[in-house]
Amino acid sequence: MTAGTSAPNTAPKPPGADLPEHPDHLWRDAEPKKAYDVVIVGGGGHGLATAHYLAKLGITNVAVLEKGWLAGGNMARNTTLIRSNYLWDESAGIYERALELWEGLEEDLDYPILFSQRGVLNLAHTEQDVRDSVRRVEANKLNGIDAEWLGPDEVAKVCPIVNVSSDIRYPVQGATFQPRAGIAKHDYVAWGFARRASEAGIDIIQDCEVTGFVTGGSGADRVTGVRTTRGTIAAGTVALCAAGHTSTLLDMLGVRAPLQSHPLQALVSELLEPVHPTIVMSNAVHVYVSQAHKGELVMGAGVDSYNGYGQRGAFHVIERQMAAAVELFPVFARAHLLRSWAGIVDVTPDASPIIGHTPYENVFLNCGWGTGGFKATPGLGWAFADTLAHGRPHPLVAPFGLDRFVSGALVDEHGAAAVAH
Amino acid sequence: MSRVDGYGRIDRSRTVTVTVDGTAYTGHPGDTVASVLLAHGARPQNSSVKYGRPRGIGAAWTEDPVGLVQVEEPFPEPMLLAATVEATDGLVVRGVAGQGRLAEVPDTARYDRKHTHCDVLVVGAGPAGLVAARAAARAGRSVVLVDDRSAAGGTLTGTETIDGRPSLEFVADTVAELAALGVVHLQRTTAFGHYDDGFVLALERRGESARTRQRVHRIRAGRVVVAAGAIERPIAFEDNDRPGVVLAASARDLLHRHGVLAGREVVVFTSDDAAYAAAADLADAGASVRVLDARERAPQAGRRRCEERGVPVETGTLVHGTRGEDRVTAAVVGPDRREVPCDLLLVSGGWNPAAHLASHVGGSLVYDPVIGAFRPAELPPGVTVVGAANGTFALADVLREAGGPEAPVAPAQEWPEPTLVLWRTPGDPARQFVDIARDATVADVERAVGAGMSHPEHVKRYTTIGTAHDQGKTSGIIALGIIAELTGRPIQEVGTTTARPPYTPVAFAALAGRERGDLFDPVRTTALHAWHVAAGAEFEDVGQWQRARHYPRAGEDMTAAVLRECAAVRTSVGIMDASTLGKIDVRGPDAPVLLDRLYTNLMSSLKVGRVRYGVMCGNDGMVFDDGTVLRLAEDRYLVTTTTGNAAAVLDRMEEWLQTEWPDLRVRLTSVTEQWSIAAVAGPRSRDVIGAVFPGVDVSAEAFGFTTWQDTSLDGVPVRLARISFSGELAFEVTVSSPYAPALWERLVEAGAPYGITPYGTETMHVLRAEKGYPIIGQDTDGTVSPHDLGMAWAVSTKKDDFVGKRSYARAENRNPLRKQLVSLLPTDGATKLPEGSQIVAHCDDGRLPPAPVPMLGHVTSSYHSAALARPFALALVKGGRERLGEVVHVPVGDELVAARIGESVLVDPEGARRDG
Amino acid sequence: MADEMADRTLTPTHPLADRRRLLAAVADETAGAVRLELEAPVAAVDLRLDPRGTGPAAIAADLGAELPSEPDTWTAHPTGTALRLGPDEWLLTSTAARPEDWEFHLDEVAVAHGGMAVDVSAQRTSLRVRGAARELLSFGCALDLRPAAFPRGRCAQTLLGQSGVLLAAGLDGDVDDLQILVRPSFAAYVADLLVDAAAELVPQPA
Amino acid sequence: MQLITCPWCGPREEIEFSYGGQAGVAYPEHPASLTDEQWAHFVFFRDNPKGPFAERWSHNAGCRRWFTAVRDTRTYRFLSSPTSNPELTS
Repeated sequence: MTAGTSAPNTAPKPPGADLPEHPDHLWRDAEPKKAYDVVIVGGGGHGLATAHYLAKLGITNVAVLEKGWLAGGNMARNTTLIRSNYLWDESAGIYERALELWEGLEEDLDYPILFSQRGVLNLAHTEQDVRDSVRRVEANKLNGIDAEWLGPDEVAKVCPIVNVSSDIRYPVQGATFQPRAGIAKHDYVAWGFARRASEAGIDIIQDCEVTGFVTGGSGADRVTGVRTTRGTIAAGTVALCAAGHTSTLLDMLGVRAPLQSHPLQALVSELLEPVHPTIVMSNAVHVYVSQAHKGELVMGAGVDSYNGYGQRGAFHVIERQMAAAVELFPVFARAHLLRSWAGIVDVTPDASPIIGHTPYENVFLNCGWGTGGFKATPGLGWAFADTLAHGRPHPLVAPFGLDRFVSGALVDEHGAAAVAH
Repeated sequence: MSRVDGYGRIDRSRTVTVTVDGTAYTGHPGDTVASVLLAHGARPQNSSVKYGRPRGIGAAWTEDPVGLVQVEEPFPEPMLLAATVEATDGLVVRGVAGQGRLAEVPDTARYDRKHTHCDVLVVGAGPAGLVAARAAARAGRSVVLVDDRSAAGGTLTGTETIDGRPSLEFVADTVAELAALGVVHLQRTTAFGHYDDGFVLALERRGESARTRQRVHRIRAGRVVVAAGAIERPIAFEDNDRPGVVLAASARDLLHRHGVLAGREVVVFTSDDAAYAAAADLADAGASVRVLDARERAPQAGRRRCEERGVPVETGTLVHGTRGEDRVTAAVVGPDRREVPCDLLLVSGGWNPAAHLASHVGGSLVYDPVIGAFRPAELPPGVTVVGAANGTFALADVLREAGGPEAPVAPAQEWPEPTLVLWRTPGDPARQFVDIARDATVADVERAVGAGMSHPEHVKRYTTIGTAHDQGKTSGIIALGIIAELTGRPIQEVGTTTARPPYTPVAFAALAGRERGDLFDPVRTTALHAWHVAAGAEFEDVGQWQRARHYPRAGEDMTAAVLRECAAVRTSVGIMDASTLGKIDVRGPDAPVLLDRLYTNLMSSLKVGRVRYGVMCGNDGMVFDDGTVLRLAEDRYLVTTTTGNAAAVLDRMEEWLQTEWPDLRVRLTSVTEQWSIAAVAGPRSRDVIGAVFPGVDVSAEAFGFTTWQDTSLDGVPVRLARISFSGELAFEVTVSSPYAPALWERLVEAGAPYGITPYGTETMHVLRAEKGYPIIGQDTDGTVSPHDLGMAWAVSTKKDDFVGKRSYARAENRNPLRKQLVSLLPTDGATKLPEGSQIVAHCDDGRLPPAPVPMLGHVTSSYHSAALARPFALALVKGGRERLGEVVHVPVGDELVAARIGESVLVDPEGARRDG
Repeated sequence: MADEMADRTLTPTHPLADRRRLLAAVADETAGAVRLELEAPVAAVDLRLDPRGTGPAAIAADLGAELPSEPDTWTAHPTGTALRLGPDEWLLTSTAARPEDWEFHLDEVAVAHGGMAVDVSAQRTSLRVRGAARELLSFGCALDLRPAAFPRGRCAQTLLGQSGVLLAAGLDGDVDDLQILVRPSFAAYVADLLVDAAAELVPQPA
Repeated sequence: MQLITCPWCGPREEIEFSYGGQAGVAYPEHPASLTDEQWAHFVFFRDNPKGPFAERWSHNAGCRRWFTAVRDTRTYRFLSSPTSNPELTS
């Protein structure tokens, strides 16, 4: 760019502080048409990924409706961790499929999404942490997912700044390590999907909030259209990808789902020279931190206890996160909290998503990802597109149906899933 | 040297030496690193993040988008603004190229938190804040006043008059009055976050030599008055990032606070009146100054002041760019692009109210085209914004707005000229910097908009404008203005980006406060802890508790110690501290009803004097906790819980009682720490108890299994209960906690003849596992029902209902392939299966099939057994009880270890040993 | 209580015995600004009564002093104090009775009125902070402890750092002081927290 | 961090309270007579409104009493003065 070339005394750039250029065109801001084969409610990562993979299936008469600015919800607010080292087969299935897709996504989208596989450490601090960790590692291996159990010394080798000394409150007893885990630049991912979908002719419609649904006939079990702030849009199939706002949509349909929306806070530091080579998560000492491409430390704090749609949380949650960070990473003491924010996560009773049928035969649900939504983005988009195309849950998402709460066949990631995010 | 005599609030009698990029500079107390550098005509050697262009000092306070330094001494701290770092002797800093550096060693400085409550918190000690605080204090309110600069006064320089006196005299008098009125007045204290109900976080910088380096004040105020002033707005033109381009008011601030003249040959480019004061003051201080006013008409007063000082004023004149290498040497002016030599180019495009603290709590902003900035609109209850932060800029108006009935007066500004809202001047957009900190130009904004982005959040993310250390304090509004221009929409429609805490960066350690090291999380210990320590115990964390895990003797590792302790319990007698078990006194006529509803088994039928093991489930039917229940009287039970769940069980019981069954006449009291428990276990435990309590008939006949008796020792009440978690003859001895150490000593003394052996949790775990007793949380994970644990016997069929019962009728609970607790014996008789190992079907070829490999379950507990003289494990296995005798495989490292599934009870299945 | 103790050779141990010296040192370090003292254990019961019933009057008659009727307040009775913990809950202490007798006696009275008393003598241990007590606690307690907001006679269950505590204001009356009742297992943490915070009250060398 | 008004102890910091979710979800009279679906709705399904929400809170670090209050989930502001269990207040 000209300022660079024409700039006087151009000095060497600091490592990583610079980011790749974006394409000159991203997406078309479309006006809503009268009707679409598929209307996707929610222009976040999941909605856009679903649109992209629908296009790959040749389904392009599709609208993605976003009530605000594209990917401005949790997609813009998450901490971009990507991993697949989940305990249960059902979870491992969808997250591992997602990770495979992440590994080829830069090419698929022809977009520099800065996917960086730097590995994730899930620290264990108690005897029970160790048991749970070994259990998860062994399950991952048998599911073909890269995973290893590391002792404290090996943890220090992978991430030298972790305090593995035995004199801290909850000494590090070891960690699980998934080398293929990583991070990506969330906005770029969303824009990459949006650009592809837009290129394929899919309409991306911003500032278009859904205000209701049109159901066909009397007490019919079909939805024929979507009422929005920009008019009513006829829909062949409706896909709900509204994350924290899903309950609001379901209330319009008179459908209940076991969802609770909570604030989830995150924060970043200023730009720092590379100091943290991987991603570290700890349950007992609640820490979750990576160092992003520009050099900022990115941290996820805990979920605030109460329901909230305010996109802000309580400060004591941040303070506790800082205390934990300094406890585990003494060198962070004088890093600075630069900005904090919050998203709205939709949490389910078993900490697993809800995907699949609703009582309306042509309305499909995708929600309840809690803190796990970003990492699943391509996998969910791929499987959900297939679900919409065939009118039945793809095998990878089938275990996550709403009916599991009736049968009791939960996929309970509480006990064994490492710390959220 | 650009120090000017007679100016500045610095102590010229003393000097300090700061080293910047290897060069030592002298300054004075009261200086900042920025003022010291400018006093020497120097700048930090830093270059821009993307293009590596030189960067100087752009402003005198936190709004500076450039001027970053890395502190190296006394302790490394990344990314601070030279303008905000006070010059202290021995300070060593260097310029930064985009990224800061963290120390490699831990920070030993102290940080803390302090809670303060007040009626009124005033943020900002400028004219608005001072008079607002004074008014509140005079009205008898308790007031806290915080200000982020080193001294009160805000933008007041002393050239103004208030109540007919020089403004700084007014400031001094007011500060003194506030002190007299008992106002808590904190300088060097930045209110950085505002949360609900008047909760404001403020960081006090107490200095490197202070005992506590920084303190976070957690202030709870009845009313929050935001008087944080305004931030001067630059104007984008070509090469406006060049060192020597400075905000006009900042140059004035440097002169009056630090006695520094930032340049000798000064061009002031403005579209607003305020810059005329800077022009006049700098001229008075000896600079040759020229004013270029973008507006067609200059303000009369300002023009007069300039004429008096021989400062030429050109109106309708725009700066298009700059010339120079490492610093500006000329301004490029007008369409004919003539060059006006200068070593300092001051810019003023008007002012942006600093109402961030109001936005933190959801206060809305409205764009005001007259000032070309957003000002507060709807405010949450309890929040007031006054003065420049509210878009009120003229001193006289500010005082009136903030001061109430007793507001002081200042002369009104004569004939002001409206601000000309000007985001940029004509020129090459690729050289016009919007966010100098991020090297983002007007061209970048154009590209973003061209790429289809219309929302400011998109443009921000596309260009990274506003994401740097200054969070776009000066660049945000310009970006919005240019987006509006490019998209042809009014700014209000384009929208703004939300201000979020913190207002300025805050060190992690400051937020951690006192929660570091030993105080990070409480360590809970029992009354017997000192004894365990003296006995050389190794401890394990169980929740916040530290429990003795085992007592290794010289040369013993844990395995050896645990085998010895297990053998002692099985062959003679051992003693364990079980005090951490949760204990709840359940009292009242309806106590039996409550317990029948909460436990899966029947508690109402339990006879006084007896003990029963009980299981508690959630509504989902999954095991939540377990423990023993003693019936103390018809209307009284003592319930014990697992150590980790003590609080959760009481909470859940209270929740049921208070919110579902308030009609029940029952009350719950936690007595976890009231009573300490020593478990004496082993065939010789009867001898030990008999010796210590000669008055008690401890024979199996008189003192049967699962019964309890009250007795006393030297007049101290003691409760004995025959409960066994090891399968051996065992007694639990309960005493009021202060007496536990003495009682424990008696028991150990009495056990000496039998070699009584203290044992820890690890040994306890082995002993119970040999008996197939599960540990909740280890052998269960929230997905396990009592039936899965083989505890159908503990699930009453007599009761109509109890918490969780209904869930057992669900499809999944009838699934024959549910995981069930069984034992697992490695067929080699030697391998101790790692806890957590997964279990797969028997592989004839002894090799794993390719992934994904179906899993049958996992190992929940695994130990070496002294009694069995072999390793064994407990496991949850799909359809486990249908597979007894089957051989399965467990991957251990690269090996597949064969193991046989068996009944979960491995030692004394007929229970013959419990009576000794 | 002394005679009662006489026949006991089983000697009690104070939960903060090993912090005694540490706490005592604070007075000197802060040049007398604040003093931290361990208090001798007393008999204490958790009393539950229907506040609208006849129980409170009966207990009051027995104690010879009214129970506190206001939330979060305490009153004195001849041998100890009564702290109101909740709508139907009081903590009654006595320096005269043995814990087991204190429970037995009050329970007898309470049961007759549909209430109950449970011995919690060892469930809490007590620290007394004298002098700049309110400022010292402000380093770890979010409660408004200014005299106007938390005058003598007030008590409150709240958090001090990360530990639950029961605070009571001015039990002695003469000097300004706060009593901190805390679970024994958290007592060492609270003691360490206060000692650490007390460093903030150490006069700074000029 | 906001202040929550405990009906007994008055306004206290948010951290002193634990959240109990939707208020007024009664334990079924006869769970055995419910269908699996009805039971699932009682166990797992709760309202999740964007706006006023009647919730249960417990003043855990204080008097340990449960109470209900209406709060706006968008602003987090409490709309009603909390009401405690009549059985338990004087």
